[in-house]
Amino acid sequence: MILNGKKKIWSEYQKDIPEDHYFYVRSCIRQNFFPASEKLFLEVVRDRLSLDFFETEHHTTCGGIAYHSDTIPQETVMTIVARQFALMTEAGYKNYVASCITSFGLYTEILDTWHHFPELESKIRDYLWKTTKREFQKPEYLAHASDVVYKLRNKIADQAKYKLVNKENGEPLKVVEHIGCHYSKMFPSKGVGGAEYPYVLTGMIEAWGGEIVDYPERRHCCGFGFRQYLVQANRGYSLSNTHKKFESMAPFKPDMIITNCPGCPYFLDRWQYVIKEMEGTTYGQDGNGIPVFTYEEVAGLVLGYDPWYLGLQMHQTPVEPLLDKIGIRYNKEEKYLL
Amino acid sequence: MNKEVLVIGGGPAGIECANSLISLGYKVFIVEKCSEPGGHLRKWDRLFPYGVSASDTLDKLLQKSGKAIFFYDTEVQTINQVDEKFVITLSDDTQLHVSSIVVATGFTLFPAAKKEEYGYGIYNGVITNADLEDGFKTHKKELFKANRVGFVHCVGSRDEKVCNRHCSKVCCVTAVKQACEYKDLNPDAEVYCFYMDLRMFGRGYEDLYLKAQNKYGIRFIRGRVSEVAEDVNGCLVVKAEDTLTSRPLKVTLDLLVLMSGMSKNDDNDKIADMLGIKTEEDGFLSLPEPTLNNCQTVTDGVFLAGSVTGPKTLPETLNEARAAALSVHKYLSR
Amino acid sequence: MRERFLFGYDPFVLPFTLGMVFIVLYLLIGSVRIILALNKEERLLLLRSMNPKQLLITAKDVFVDCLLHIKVFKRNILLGYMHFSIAFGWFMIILVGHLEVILYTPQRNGVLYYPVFFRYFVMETQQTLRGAFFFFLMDLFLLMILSGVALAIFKRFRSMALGMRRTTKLKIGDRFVLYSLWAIFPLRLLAESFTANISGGSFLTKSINHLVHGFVTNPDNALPIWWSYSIALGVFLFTLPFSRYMHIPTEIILIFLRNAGIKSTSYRNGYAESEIYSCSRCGICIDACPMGVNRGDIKFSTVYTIRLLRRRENPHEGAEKCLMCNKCVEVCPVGINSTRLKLLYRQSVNDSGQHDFSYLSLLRESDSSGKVLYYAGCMTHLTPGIYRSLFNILDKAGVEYSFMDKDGSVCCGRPLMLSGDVKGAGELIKKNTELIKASGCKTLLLSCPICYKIFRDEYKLEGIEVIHHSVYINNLLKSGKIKVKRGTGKYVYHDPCELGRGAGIYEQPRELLSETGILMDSPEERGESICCGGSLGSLTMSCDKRRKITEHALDVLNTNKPDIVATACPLCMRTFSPLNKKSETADIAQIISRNLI
Amino acid sequence: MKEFGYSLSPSSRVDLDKIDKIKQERLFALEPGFRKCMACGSCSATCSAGNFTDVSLRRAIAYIQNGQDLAALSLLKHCMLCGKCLVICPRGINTRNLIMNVLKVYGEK
Repeated sequence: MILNGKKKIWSEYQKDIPEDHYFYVRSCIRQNFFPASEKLFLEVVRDRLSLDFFETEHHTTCGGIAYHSDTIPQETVMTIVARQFALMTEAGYKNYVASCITSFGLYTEILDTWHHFPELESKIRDYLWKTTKREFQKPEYLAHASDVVYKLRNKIADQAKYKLVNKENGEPLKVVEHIGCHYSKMFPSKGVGGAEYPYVLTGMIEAWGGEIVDYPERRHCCGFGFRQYLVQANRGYSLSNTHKKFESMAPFKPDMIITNCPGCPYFLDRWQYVIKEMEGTTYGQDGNGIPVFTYEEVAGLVLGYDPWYLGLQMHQTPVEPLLDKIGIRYNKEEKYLL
Repeated sequence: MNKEVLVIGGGPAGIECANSLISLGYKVFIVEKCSEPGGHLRKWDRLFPYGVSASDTLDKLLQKSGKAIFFYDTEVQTINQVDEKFVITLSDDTQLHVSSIVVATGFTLFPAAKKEEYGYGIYNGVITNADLEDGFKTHKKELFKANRVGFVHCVGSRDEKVCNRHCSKVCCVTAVKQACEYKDLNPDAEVYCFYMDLRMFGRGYEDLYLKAQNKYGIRFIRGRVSEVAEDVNGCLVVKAEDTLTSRPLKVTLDLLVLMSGMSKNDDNDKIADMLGIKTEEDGFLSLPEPTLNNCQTVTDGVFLAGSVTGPKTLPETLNEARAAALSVHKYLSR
Repeated sequence: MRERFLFGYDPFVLPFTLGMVFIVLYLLIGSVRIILALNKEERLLLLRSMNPKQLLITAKDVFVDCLLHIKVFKRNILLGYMHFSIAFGWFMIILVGHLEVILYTPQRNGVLYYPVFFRYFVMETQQTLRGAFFFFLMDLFLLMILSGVALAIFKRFRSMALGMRRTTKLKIGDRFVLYSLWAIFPLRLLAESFTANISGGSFLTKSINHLVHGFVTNPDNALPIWWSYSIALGVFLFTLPFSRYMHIPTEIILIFLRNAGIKSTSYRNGYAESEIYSCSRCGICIDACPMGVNRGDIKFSTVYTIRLLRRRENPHEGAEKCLMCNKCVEVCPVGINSTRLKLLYRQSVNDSGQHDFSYLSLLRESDSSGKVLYYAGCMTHLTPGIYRSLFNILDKAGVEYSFMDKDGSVCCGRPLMLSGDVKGAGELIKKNTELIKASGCKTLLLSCPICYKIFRDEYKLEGIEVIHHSVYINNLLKSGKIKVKRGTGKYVYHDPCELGRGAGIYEQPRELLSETGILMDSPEERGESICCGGSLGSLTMSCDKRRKITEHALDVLNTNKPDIVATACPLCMRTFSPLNKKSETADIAQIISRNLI
Repeated sequence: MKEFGYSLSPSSRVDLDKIDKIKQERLFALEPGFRKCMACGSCSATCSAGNFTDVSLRRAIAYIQNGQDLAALSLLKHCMLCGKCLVICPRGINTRNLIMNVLKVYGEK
């Protein structure tokens, strides 16, 4: 691996991410899977870093799950998105930040489609007006929440209580990053670091003391794949994808996985248990599996939040061995008390 | 009308054009942006399909060009047309007055790093055809120790995503040639060629392909490589589809050679602009009569030769260079 | 004539006598072994053949084949004479020798060595001028043999003169026997000459005796030469079983078994063994073998394959490479069916049983009651010109026909059969038989000799006439149903292996061609036609080598500069047409169709 | 094991790292034409058995090169050895010998 080559590519895919004044939209499934992550994000940017991130209870799903499951037409999803933009416009914001990768990908796709087919955009404006009597401005800047955390990574590092290093030997933890298909695979220029060697999570890990390991199936889907997971008959495919990734990363002996997407941490985490049951294989060096985190959770950990406050008890793969490795203090008894 | 002609580009096309012009009694200036003549040919070791030495070929071309006046490390700065003459200013401020101009600026080798998924410049084992050729030429022994080698055809060719929809024409046979040469140097190596179509259009090419299959046992896999990664041992994990069986395919290799194609010369737009001629969508210079006359432009007295108008083999380029010289002669003898 | 010695014995007879005892025992044991390896039916056949009539036929065959060598004569007179002179001459010497013993020394009748060394043991008396007739005969036959031996020696150096471009390469053992054989007769001549002044002699022996009288008359000089003669015979007899000359006695056994109607059922034992040992390695099959154009492949010609079989070595390469064109069988003076041996070998290794032809059950027959059913077969589908021409002829003749495999065919099974897969071929045969029988046709018309061969030999299509188009068209022409214009086109007819040697159809295609143009000769035709090189018989021969064979066959066919090389096989045509640069290649059906009036 | 109602689906991916090269070399020695295939498909197009069933020498060769022996065998077992492909093959591969030897080399139990 030639690091300079990667750096060269990273330098070609940099975004001018604004630091402040965002309209924040949540993810449908993260609110259920990892509710603490979004809460923490807002807490960190608002309280720790004193930034302006607005959110409203009026926003809805972006329609992405339905869209990718082929159950609603393009115009419908575009009108839903147009309504979100209208909420942003009404709130007086110009920067739009999505917590969900699929939403981010969908917004990017819709904005690009409108760019190439302006008549479609006017049609959607018309639909939105007819249905909700709302009007909207397109966001001046569209970000994914990880872009913001990437932008703020050094500020977070400045306030960090822990580093991603093994307290026993001082060696950086080996971290596997999983970027989520919809982040930059569709529009490489919209992701930090591009699509082939994305930098958004790598940048965070580097800033917080860890070391990223690259592995052959890094680019591979986590296994969610919408139709693959949602339909039970296809669920084996979902599982197989995850299995493939773990088989590929196992020789690199990673300490943890950091993820970018709502579905990925869920599948990378839960499927480890299913693979153990089906195949008898447990990944990870200590036989406890490889713990999987959202980037917000990792940020929270280095900032010194209580692991149970971060919702890590919601994970299937136990996180305690890793916490011990870093030296994060926690109270065993309180795990399920919160 | 003086008998002075400017040839832009000191590669095979420019040299051979100059040779022909000299023998027709013209005085020729060659402007070359590098410090040596020969263009890409200088960097090559052997030529397909017969394995002729590239440096011998270049030497033979240069033998006849003694009377040409070379300007090295020099580019054309401005061109002004005064009556029927061209006044040229070079980057070293030299001024030339010529009656005709031949553009023989050739092509730019596709920068393989642009195909990020192949990891050129990122993975140690990924090199380009030019790197391998350099290895052949300079006997880089460590390059020939790899026991599992892959050749990826069409890197930067037939690929709209990198703005090259065209076929670079010579890469297929170059890959086959290099694969055979590699096997000569390391007979134990398993060699794979990943191709989309094998365009063995020239005399002797198909024979070379057959030899590659039959004698060297090179495995040809029909499918474009999708992505490359490094495994824990630093070997390359290469993925493609074997389109002949409609199955995804994976192979672990030690060395991967990317067959970088011929892109338009980066200077084409600038030169076209100076000469009042156009480029096509593919970036190569346009030909008003692409079938009847491969050298002609819309500007009187300006002619084209070689891969400045699209990917070409060396013999084609040389023929075109001679044809351009004749066109100049015809133009100046009118 | 009276005996010179009281006991009629001298130690020098021992080498011969022992050799003779050895060889007789060897032959006896060998014959018993062969007979034991026969199955019940075959033994029954053998037993049944032991009737006077059958024995007479066999005796005649033995006389014609083993002594007169008529087949070799047919190939080349000098070569025939060489074989004939040695075999027949030797036989006569033995016969006359016995007659002498019976007539002059009846008390020695039955003594093994006596007839052989008769001249040593007797002396001429005043009364025995009678013997002069036999002396003359003996010298005459000896001379005959010697001329044969001289030819044989000459052949070793200049085989071409005897019509053989190539002869068999000999191994050391063979040379040993060969030289002892060559030595026998000159030694006999010398021995008899040395004692000719005592025992008497004729024009040859007497003359030599006179010529070197001083040396010869010393009896001390005579004995060593008789010893040498006996030793030469002994060496010959002892080494015979280990040499190619074993064919001399074995061929008689072979003729017996063959005349009994026995065929080989294994490539190595029983009847096959008698065939293998009957091979004289004369090498006639080497020149006949089309593979010979590729020098490296001479080693695969039949003679060497049989030699491997005889040595109990693996004949794999030759057996698999052989084109099965059957020309070697056609020319073999001994009549060894080597193609069958190779086929039996293939059956032993290639009957994989891995095939799955269950899909055939999907095929349904068409109703062709009372019509001619045409089966193109796989190969004719590659040469649509042939069947379209044939249909044109049938239409013109008003023949009602239906096209059985219009939408693709079930293979006839012959290629599988040739590969050795009898079971697989059987399945195809079964399916085709069903389809043909159910169609209700009366005639099955075929364009491909490969198909024709198997339909004729292996299919059981009672009541249905199986006919190749060359014969069918000829019949149409003869019965006046079609007419052709007579042109001046010059044709050479190439006999396809399966149609000519395989099915014996030589004349009808020639008759047909003669009706419409000038039929020219080819240097090698009819039974000696050269395989086109496309044969499906060969399993392993590469395309390059096949091409060489094709080119050679075409060179031969084009010798007399014909306009058209005519053939009657789609595969021959496919093979020839791309490589025939000197004339056109056409199927007989195409030629007739073109010339219909 | 717990019953999940689904399971890992087998990968359709060809892994060239895991193919039996020794058998391939044996096949190559028995029929050197094996490597000459340029996948034109003439053999499959002309195949007599191909009229009725799934058989393709072209695909079988590719399967063998990819280590999918069983797939190759299941295609070739329908072959009637009629020889049309031998006549038609533009690369002069001895197709019948190849088919017979594939069945032999890969069909061995």
